[in-house]
Amino acid sequence: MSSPADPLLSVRDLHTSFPIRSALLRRKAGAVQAVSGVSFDLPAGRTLGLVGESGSGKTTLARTVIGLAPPESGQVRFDGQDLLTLPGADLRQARRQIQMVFQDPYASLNPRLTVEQIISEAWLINPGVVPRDRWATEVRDLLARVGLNPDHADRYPHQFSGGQRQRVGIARALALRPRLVICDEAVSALDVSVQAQVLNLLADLQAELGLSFLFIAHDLSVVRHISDEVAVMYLGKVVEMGTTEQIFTAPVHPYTQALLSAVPVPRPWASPQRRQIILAGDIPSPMSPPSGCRFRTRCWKAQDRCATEEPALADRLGDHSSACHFPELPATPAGSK
Amino acid sequence: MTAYLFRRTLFAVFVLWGAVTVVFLVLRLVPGDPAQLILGSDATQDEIARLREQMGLNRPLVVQYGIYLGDVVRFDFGDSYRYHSDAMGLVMGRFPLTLQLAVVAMAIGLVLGISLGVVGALRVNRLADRVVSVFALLSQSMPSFWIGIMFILVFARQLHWLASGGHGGFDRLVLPGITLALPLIAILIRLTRSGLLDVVHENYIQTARAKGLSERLVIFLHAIRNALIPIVTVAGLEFGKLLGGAVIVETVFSWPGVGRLLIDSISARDYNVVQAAILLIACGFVLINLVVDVLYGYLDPRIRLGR
Amino acid sequence: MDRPTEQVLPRNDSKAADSPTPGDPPVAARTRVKIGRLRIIASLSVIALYVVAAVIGPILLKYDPVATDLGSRLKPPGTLLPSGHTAIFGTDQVGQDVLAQMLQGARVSITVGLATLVLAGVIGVAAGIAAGYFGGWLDTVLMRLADVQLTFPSILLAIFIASILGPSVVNVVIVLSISNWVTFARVTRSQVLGLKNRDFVDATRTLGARTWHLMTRSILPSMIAPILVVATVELGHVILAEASLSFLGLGTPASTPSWGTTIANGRDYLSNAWWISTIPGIGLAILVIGFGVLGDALRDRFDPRLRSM
Amino acid sequence: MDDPLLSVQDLTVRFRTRAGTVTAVDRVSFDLAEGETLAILGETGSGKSVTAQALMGLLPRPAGQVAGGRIVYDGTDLLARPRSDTRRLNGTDLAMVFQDPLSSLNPVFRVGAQIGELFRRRRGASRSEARRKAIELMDRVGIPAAARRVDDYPHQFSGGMRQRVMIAMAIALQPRVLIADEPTTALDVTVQAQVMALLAELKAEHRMAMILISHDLGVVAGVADRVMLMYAGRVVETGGLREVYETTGHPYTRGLMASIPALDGPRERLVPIKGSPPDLMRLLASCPFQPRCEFATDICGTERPELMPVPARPESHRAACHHAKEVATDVVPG
Repeated sequence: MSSPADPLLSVRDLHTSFPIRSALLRRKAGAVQAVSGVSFDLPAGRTLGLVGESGSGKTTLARTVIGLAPPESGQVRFDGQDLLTLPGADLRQARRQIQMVFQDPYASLNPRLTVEQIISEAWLINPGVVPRDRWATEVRDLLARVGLNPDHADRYPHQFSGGQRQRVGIARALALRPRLVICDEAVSALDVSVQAQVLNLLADLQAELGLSFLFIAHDLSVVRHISDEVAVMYLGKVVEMGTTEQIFTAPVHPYTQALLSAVPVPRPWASPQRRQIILAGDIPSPMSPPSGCRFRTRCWKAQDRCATEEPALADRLGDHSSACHFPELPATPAGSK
Repeated sequence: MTAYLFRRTLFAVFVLWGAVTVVFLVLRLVPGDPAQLILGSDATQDEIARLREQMGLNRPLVVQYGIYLGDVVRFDFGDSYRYHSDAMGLVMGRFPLTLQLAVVAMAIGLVLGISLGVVGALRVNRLADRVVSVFALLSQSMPSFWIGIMFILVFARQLHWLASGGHGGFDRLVLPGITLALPLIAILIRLTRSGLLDVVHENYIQTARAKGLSERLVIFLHAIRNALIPIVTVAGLEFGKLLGGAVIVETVFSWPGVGRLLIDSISARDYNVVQAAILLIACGFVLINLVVDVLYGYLDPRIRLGR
Repeated sequence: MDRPTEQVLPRNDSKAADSPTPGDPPVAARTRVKIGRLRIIASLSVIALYVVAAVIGPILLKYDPVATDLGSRLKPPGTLLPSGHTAIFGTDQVGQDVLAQMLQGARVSITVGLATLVLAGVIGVAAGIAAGYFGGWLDTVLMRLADVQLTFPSILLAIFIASILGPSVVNVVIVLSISNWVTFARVTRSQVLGLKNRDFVDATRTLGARTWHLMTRSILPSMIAPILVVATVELGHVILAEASLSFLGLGTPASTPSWGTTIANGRDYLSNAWWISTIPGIGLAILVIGFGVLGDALRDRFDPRLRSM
Repeated sequence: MDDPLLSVQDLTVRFRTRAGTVTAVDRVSFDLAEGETLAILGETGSGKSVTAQALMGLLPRPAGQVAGGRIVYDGTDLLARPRSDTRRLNGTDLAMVFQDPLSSLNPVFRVGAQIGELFRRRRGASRSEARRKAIELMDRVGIPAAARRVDDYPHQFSGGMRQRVMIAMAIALQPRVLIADEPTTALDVTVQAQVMALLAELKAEHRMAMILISHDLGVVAGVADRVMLMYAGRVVETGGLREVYETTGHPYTRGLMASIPALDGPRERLVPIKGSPPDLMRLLASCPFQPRCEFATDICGTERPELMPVPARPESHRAACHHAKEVATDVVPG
């Protein structure tokens, strides 16, 4: 058993890459180093938000943790056990405690199964968790818990709206009574009004069941809302990590600052000191990331050193860690008080 | 593009090698003795033994295969037992006639297939579309040998408009050409129609309309070019099938091409000619496909420039 | 609403963004569904008729492939034969009833078609699943094999192998299976590839599902419809191919004449007995059309994306 | 006051689907003055994109059809004229930028040709002249090394660059109205900021009127003069940007505002709108928002509310709510 101080999930120097094949010719066109050397800890009952734009590797990271993508090297420790070296039966036992909510509520539910079949599939695959004669009752309980009508258990996914389907996805993720739930852009496909409902549901579930969340999103205000701690990713690496408060009020990495400043806010006049940093250029291809600091091609602070020496993720200003040679607090806080 | 071409050429060579190997294996591995097969059931043991020796059938299979490959590379398929001349030479002599037939059928197929397909797509679910669809269904469902016979029955025997067979002028090409083209027309109609219907829903068609281009330009400039890409591939594959299908049509119309020679050689057990004919057609097929690949790359920059 | 995601491959959902309609070409959709159902019923009826005729026809109307009745040669359709029964479709060059031949032929054609379909289907689907699900060298080997196979026009390969094996019903099935498994393999493979990384399959995977569970519960059920569509269309093709082989004298032996044989026999009597070739041809075409219509209707219903197949 | 450049009156668009007829846009009216930017906001199925398609004559036909209303551009009713006639206004007078720049560009033509096509086909320019102008435009919209990239194909560009190409095409013939339908939804945040800045810049430079369609209340806040919120095919609130955002007159707008997590300030529990958007197939003669509304009373279930003035700025700010006054004076949560 782990002591309360130990993190539930601990990732160390994780590398995951996958070959890119051109769709039409089936030839290998290169490899994407999607996750290159990521480390973080997630304590039990807490939420780690993972933000980043396309190509940042956040989804690949999630898929590696849950076992959908094979890592190249590194450690994924869950409850003290290294998932990458654990033997078969123990691994299944451990994996059962990690579940995932997917982005697309339309694609992530098998259209041929009823909601009851979708949820109870977890118990079919893992015999012994819930005896078969209790399935119907348990399904009803789960549906009620995620805010759906238990009488709709015999309906098919297409009979539900997007938000309701996402609730079904959450119910499925809860069926095995997991301790860690990975939410991969779980609210991104939803309309704002429905997104807020699901965010509240997730918060309630965490409070009731003591779940840990690895919450992946590109929407910074959503991440700020739900996370205790935040890691910012850029091209396969974590560039800044700290508590939500630290990241949103005192970001020190230029990328985090730019990212925060680029988020459109509904009432810009309410924070007149907010200054937008418009980055030049595009995100480089993850197939051939820049040398040294990966952000240097778009950074206004870049110097020669940045091209040759890769900045490690470290605490340079005595507050929280960042991967920049020249970290400094923004002149005006990006997200201000 | 060069790298792409190189890869495709390499693949073509690989495929040809595969075809040669298949022919070799089928000839050597089927139950029964090839020598016996060639000489027929009334051959004496001595004759068979002599032929086995001559064909190298007593040696290990791998050695036989090596010798066979060497012969193929030199275009040496042995002599025809019937004509006592070079088998490949014999086949090559007939090849232009088959090619002529296939090219005519291809031309008819492309013109009719694509234009009828476009008509179907532009008039989707209206009368013209339904007529075209029924025509396509009939063309692909009726056996071509039977259609050929019906053509002869009607146009040659009853109406006396055209000759029933043999080769010669244009009038003798019409019936076999159309017969051979019918299945191709059917496939191209379906492909063009569905391809165009798909493309018309693409976002870039909306963009073209938002630019204020006339509907005619939108369809004939922006839509057809994209819809053509899969058509080119299929047309290439179909050309190969035409070469194969020609076997039947040539038989029906007594057209003295490779197909006719092939069937005659099969009944005469002239296997050297049979394999020469088969490999020549396969070779033509592979070459056509190579051309199609190049054309495909030209039409679709996403392939040409590699993604 | 579509938002940026971390997909490596572009996703084409944007069309569905804000428009309340599916991008389908319109027209009164309900009548189309009705027409679809009508097509299925009509084509199935035609096919059923053939099957019934093939099963009980030869019992009612005896056909002896070696018998000859020179007095009844080349009689036109509707002739009353000396034996007492009417030859509705006429008689052939040896005085045999063409209808009896066709009923016998239907038996042969449908048997050969189904047997080939089962053999080619089992081999092709198995190969397709193996190639698609496991990928790697197995995929490469199987698909290269399929590519090589496709470099032979399939009828040519069939002719070649049939000419070596000699005419027999079993050989025809083998030959046609060899030239048809590729279609099944390719369709199955592309289905598996499309399905195996779908979100709902991944979701099942994260529940701890093993390959067998994923295959039987998540992937196979979604593949049945497209494979059924392909099988229907292929059955028509196989029946045509068998007839073509028999026409060339490379198919079924003379003792079990199929439609192709009868049509070939009639070629020499076109001037004075048109019916020998014509009528079996029409019979064959109607059956193949039946499969074509059924295949189209099933495809429209289950999987419109297969349209260009 | 002058006549507006574009005036939409009671526009109604219906779609025929398998399940029945859907009124995707229901009696929508708005005016757009020269140089003005109007943001049309709404969630999935609100009818905002369909409105844009109707303006451009791009409704997917025959499924989607304008069932009523007028679209008056520069004094003429576009709906009263033949389609081929109004099509000619596209590009020169009305232009559009789409959501997904990759699928909106033709994959088999070079981007230079796709931009230059406007000059060649619409202005009769020569090939070389069109190419020169295409390079100029690409340069203008901030594509680096335009002269070198003019012969590239769309798939060789990044998402942000593709959207710049789309913008270049849209402004090529200096249209008077630019319709941008979720122009940054498919883009990353940092790239979104670039593209929005570009749009604002071009709008000022060319004195274009702009209709900006979005689901994101924040994205439009930086550029819009006026906003119009749509729900279930109807306009629920319209007015100046700050009026609508600060003295909100419709419970739906209010609910949206409360649903967005804030980027600063204390982190509080969100106050979402309950329920889900209505089924457009089963809209009754009531307020479509009534089942989800906390202000709803009996009248909301029986009578469809028309747009009515919101007290603070009655001349410009209107909301389609029987309780608009109450909503506007109630303290906004959060």
